[in-house]
Amino acid sequence: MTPALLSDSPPRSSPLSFEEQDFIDRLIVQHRGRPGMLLSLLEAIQERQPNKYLPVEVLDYLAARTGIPGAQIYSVATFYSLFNLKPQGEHTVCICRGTACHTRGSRNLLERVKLQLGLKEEDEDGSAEKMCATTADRRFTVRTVACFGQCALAPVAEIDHSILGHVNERALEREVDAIKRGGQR
Amino acid sequence: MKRISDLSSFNDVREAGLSKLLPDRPRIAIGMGTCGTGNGAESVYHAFADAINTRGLGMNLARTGCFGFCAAEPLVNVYLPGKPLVILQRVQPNDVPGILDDLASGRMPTGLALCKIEEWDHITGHVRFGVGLPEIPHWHEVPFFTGQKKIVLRNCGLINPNEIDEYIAIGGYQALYKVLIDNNPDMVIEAVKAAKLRGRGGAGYQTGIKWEFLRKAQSERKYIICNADEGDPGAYMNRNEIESDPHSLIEGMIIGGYVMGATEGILYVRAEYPLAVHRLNSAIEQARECGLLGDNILGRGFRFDLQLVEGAGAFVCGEETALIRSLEGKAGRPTPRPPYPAEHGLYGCPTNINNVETWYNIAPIVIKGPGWFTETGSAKSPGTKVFSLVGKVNNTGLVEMPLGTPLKTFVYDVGGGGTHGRAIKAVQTGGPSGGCIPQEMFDTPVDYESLGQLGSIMGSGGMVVMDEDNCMVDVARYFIEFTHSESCGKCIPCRVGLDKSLYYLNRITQGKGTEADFDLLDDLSRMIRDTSLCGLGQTAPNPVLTTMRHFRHEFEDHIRAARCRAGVCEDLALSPCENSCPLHMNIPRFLQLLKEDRLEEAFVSVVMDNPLPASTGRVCQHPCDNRCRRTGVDSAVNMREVHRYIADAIYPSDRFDALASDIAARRKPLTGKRCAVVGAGPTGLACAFYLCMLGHEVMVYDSNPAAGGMLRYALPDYRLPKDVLDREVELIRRTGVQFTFNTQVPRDVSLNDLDGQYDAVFLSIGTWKESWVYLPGTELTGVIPALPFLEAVSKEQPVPLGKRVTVIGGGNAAIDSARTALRLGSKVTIIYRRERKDMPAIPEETEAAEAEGAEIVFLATPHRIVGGPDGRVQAIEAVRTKLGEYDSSGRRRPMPTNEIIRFACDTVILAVGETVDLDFAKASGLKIKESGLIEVDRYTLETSRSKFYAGGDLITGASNVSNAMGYGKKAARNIDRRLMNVRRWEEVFPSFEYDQAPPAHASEAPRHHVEEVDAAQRATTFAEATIGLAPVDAMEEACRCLRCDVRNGDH
Amino acid sequence: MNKAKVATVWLDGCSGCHMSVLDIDEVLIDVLHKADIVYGPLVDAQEFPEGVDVTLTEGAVSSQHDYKLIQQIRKRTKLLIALGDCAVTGNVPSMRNTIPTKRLLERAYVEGADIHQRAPSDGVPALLRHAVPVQEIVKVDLHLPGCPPKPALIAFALTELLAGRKPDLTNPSVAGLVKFG
Amino acid sequence: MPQKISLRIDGELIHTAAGQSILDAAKAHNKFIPALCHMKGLSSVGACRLCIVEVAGVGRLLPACTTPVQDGMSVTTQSDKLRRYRRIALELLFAERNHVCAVCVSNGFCELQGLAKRLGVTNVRYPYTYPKVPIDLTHPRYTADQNRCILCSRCVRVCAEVEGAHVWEISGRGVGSRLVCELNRSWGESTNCTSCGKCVQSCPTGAIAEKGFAVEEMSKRTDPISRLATLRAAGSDNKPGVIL
Repeated sequence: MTPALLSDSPPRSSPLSFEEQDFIDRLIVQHRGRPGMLLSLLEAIQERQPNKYLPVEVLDYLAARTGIPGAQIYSVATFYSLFNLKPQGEHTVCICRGTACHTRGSRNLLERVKLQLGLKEEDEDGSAEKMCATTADRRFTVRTVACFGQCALAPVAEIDHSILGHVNERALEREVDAIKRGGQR
Repeated sequence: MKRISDLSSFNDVREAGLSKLLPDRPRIAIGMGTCGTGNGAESVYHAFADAINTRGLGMNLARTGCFGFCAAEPLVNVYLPGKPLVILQRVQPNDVPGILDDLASGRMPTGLALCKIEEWDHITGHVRFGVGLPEIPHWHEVPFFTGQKKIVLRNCGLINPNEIDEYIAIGGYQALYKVLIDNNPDMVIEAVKAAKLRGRGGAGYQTGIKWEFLRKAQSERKYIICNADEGDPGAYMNRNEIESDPHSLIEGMIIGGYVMGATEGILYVRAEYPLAVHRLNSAIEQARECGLLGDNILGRGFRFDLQLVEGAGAFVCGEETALIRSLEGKAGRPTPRPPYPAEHGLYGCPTNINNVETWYNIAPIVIKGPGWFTETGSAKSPGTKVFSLVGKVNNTGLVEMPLGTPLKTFVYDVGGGGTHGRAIKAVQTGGPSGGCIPQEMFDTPVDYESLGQLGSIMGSGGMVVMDEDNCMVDVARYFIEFTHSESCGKCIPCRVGLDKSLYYLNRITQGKGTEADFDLLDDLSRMIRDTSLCGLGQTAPNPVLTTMRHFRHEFEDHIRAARCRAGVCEDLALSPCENSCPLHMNIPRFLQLLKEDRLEEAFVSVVMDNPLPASTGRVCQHPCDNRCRRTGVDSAVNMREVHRYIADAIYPSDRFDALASDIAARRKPLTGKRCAVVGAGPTGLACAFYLCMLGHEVMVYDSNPAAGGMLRYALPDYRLPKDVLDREVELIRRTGVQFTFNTQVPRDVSLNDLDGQYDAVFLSIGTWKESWVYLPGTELTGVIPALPFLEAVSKEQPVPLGKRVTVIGGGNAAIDSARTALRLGSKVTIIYRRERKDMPAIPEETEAAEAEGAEIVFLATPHRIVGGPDGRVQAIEAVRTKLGEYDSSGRRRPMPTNEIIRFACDTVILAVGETVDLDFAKASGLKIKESGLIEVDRYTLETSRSKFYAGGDLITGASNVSNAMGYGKKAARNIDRRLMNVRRWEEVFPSFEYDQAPPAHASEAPRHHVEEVDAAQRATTFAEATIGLAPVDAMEEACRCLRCDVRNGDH
Repeated sequence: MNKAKVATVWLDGCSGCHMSVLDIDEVLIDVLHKADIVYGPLVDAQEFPEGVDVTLTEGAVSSQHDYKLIQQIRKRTKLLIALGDCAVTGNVPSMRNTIPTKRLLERAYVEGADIHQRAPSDGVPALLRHAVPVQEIVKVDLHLPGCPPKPALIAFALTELLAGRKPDLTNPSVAGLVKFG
Repeated sequence: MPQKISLRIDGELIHTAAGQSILDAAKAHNKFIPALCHMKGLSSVGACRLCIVEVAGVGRLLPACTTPVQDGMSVTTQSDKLRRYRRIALELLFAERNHVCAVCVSNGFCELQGLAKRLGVTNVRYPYTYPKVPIDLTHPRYTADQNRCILCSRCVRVCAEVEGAHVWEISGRGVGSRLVCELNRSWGESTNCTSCGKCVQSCPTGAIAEKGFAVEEMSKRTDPISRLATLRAAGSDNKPGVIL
């Protein structure tokens, strides 16, 4: 019952560039028939997108080429918290809400950074219920994660893939200001 | 990398690995797990790399995994041929030159040494490093490692995870080779069954039986899966195992594949572990190159391959059927069992799933056999389990202990007790599916069954320590918030049940919860546990049910008194400092009023919240400092000293009379009710003040000639000058409170008389009786209890004090007695049976006593008082103690050694604690607790006899002045509520208009400390020992406040 | 034998339940033998009296007025019965709950109006954020679901109450009538 | 002929085919066990947890729809605890969405409403959530009003397993779960929908209904679909249904 090979139905006039279609086709051939195929495809496609999200045209094309029903792809894309259906900010500030971080006050960190970036809490519609808000100018996305596995450094925050351990509010504020003023991490 | 097909090629690779592990020259290995890198290990590595090649040193530099002691990271292993391996802790880049200098000259850098390892049992192999370096402790002598037994973590932090030959060097893949040679899968299954290995994912199902089931399943395609989803917040052992020793996992799975007849293995690793994914993929690649994966493994004709799939952020995918659906390209929603995965798993084929840690136990069982394995751990749960010990504990890290080790060993011995000396309240085990175990039950052995009986589970091994600053209702709410957001939404009990449970928990933490909410939540939690489809729903209510069972009083505080003692539930308090203050002073208000230079209004605000601001300003143990959020910036605001300054500024000034009459004018119209207060100590004065302001007629009785209780007759003048106390009593008198002195209840006035004359009676007698020490020689002259001594001094009565005084005890009474004796010209020694950090006295007072010449002897218990022929004290003998087991109060119990020490002295002051003199209460029918204290209703403070209330030390035992006054204030509120049957408490308090904007930038000034008169000079007089804040310092201290009472938008 | 005091009150409902009470026809006579109706739309009483035995409450609690009235009633009646789906589940009145009240009033009284385009304010109590069942505000002793609850069910409940028994709605004679909608 | 086994349901001895679920066996001997997400002919998912029963010797309560009968099994379908838990499950369903029976097209025909009546639910003790959920009227003949949806996934299964179009799926997670048509398209623009109406007949409540019916008029029949599905399953090489 493994999904079919590259389905032969001709892709409808898809708005994707040829280069994007080719990238996806090669991915499908590479992962075809292997366990975890859809997850790996979506992860690779999202990683390649500049704003780290899955445009609906890409999902449409993927459904057509793999024969997986569109409804199932949408169900998967909205079930897992890693996938985003809306463009994410250039910089991501991720606050760990794990138990150790919670007991060491990571909720105050979250409130502080939201205050600093002027964000109101918005849940993305349709996707997994998580706190994920992007600033209007799309420079920052503040999100939470259930646990980084860095509990010894609690409370932990991650800014653009680099982990900050034993963060207090002032240190976090300084890091975010540094990026705001354009200094790259 | 050479392909291994027989024993000789095996040994070639082993030799290559050994030469890397034990080279003929120094080798430095940096602990580079993700947490190591998070602690700066990356920059340490580069510092070493640059220094080595610029100085052209002949040393090997390598990366290694994590040895498990996260609190001491970055860890660096240093190996010198012939010497033991030494592990350095908290290495920073600027330590690198020093280390290299030592190594270059053949010396082992001992400066940062944590521990040494002379030889190491990798279980699949043995490595000898060398002997010597006596000054460095063995690894198992370091408290964090004592009692640990590393089976799963056998290689972590000792070998380079990126080099397969180092793994083979310590005996890696020997177990696989043995299994393939024996070619007897059933024997391996019997071994795993005999070892009674249980699943380390949390459920604890017998691994052997699971394997046998799959082996018997008939299908041409069978899968085995490693579940590395590890979604439990607070658990990271799987991450560390994979990052530090990926090959043990691979070897375990190849053996599993061979034994169960599976052709393909899948490693499902969560996306939040990028380094683990990277190292595992490269390890798989290296294993394939060596012929350990793919076709004809080790030349024995067995075909098996591994594939890694990254999860995508769904905690529920830790459940096996959800994981399988996720691999099939569907949303991770669990499916019913039966059919079990072993008969109908991935793509319908038989599938076996085991947690990461379970696979790590396979090679040791194969090499050493089931008998050896069952020697560790308990009968029903043999072997070890890795726990991630985190939260409010000093030594955080990964701890691998034999199953059945009691909880207190984890928390106190390995963990080193609570951080900042805070009292530990509970441990949460098993993550969101586990439960909270209270501190009194820390003797519970940690294994599947015992934790189950307490309503918790072992789960993945997360162990989060919580202290008095954690609110257990908030912990339950936190876990339900987590499982509610991770629920897959398929079945009703979990999807909607958790949503409603969260609603009730939110209401309770916002102070809106009712008893009905509590019952509905309890009933609903049981329904969710009993009817949910999968493990997530079935265990999600555990945190709620256990906190309700073990911490019910905290729920009741939130519901009946809208009170969160831990100060976490922000809606129940104006601010963290106000919440921690027993008198609930509106601290941000008087700081802001002072900041706006409105001293007189600040004074009124302070006095109305706390009628003895100057006294408490000097002697309170300031719990507010522990909760001030400014500690997140630099250090707490010195709130006590600021309200002392405000009171000291007004009391002697000419504004005092006007302000006193302003306050008296606020008194509510006379209600015609008469109240009696027995005991004019701080508790009684507080209750009298508020009852009077509420319009009742108040008469205070006291056996002493003046008001103040312990403040006057126990606290020496240098701590609290009598004129300051007189001013405060004067203000209270002016509001209308009447006093009857030299009248002892019940001798002069019986309780029945009070019952007849008054509408309500508040008992606040305090603890005046010295608890007696049963010690040979206490009958000698020269042995005096502390309180009578202090009382005599305060009443300027003659005191039979010798030249050499010994004080026994560690509380405030002991320190006050010692400093008083110093001032009377004696030489003083204090004997205390525990350590400095255990002393109940306020730390600043203890330090002041030492500065004034008092000598403190710790860890010594009085054994005998030696008397001379004239029956006078000549000396005292004490027994040295060492700290033994932790008792239920969370402190180590002092155990006597046989070493006796002798102090010559002519006076012994006993200050080991005060109790309540309760003969009269017993006579009058008041119910007494078995601890000898009066029993009262927790919320109304009413005793067993109607109209009679009690508060302060009388019901809590000796505590401190602000705590006692808090009870007086609370009693006044309840008495008024009962007498007038209407809520009017808030009307007594004035309201002030003041700036409600939090400071854009709170002043950068550091905390201002009170100036002390220099020790030599103050030790000779009873004049006040500390000088209050100067006006400009008080103002600046007020500006440091972050105004946590201001909320953006209404809450 | 002093007669029991029965009251009915009409919160945010359509009075269908009150009509259903009247539809119990001849049973009304037996009821009136044993009880006086002391408050409600059928009675000219301004203030809800003290010491009422049974109160039938129709309608959801959706305005400040409802909120204060139902709390007062709870203090002054021994038994409080939620009569009909609106009082029991919020029913039709609660259909506005997904819309913020400001937007609701704008849509109805500004966009939807031709003249006087402003939300009414004088003499009209402010809306609560949600129209909620009575049990969300006060303790309810008995629920009689149905839109409207069948007259036979009301009759059964009243006669049982006036006979001093707590109505057992699983009684076969009425069990079939106890349903939402 | 499937091998016969015997078991007790509420004390009564019953002989039935092995491999059957407890629910099917009970139904065949008209023993009432409440169920909402089960529909004959479709795969069983055990989502609504209403069909939980007590089985002697088993600590946990088991869902009757997915637990196969075993020889000598003793099943209890009615007990105080079961009644209490089933009632809570129904109340949670009512509280989760906006079930206003009085004005619902399925009033009188709804399986949720029917079960509530049969199990004596008189009120919902839990606070209502009042969520804002989509209503899709774009299909020419059918409506999808998620205020009435109980996420039983019968529509998803009938469309995927019987019709084979797999138009419907459940998106999101937890209380954020919503019924979704293909790539979150409106039903009218669906590319795979054959308008066969099986989902309409299979939906136990008024969530998916047919236009043109007023309040209290939308009666539905699931038997034809069940017969079709069982016939087709018997004819096909009984490949395992899509397990959701």
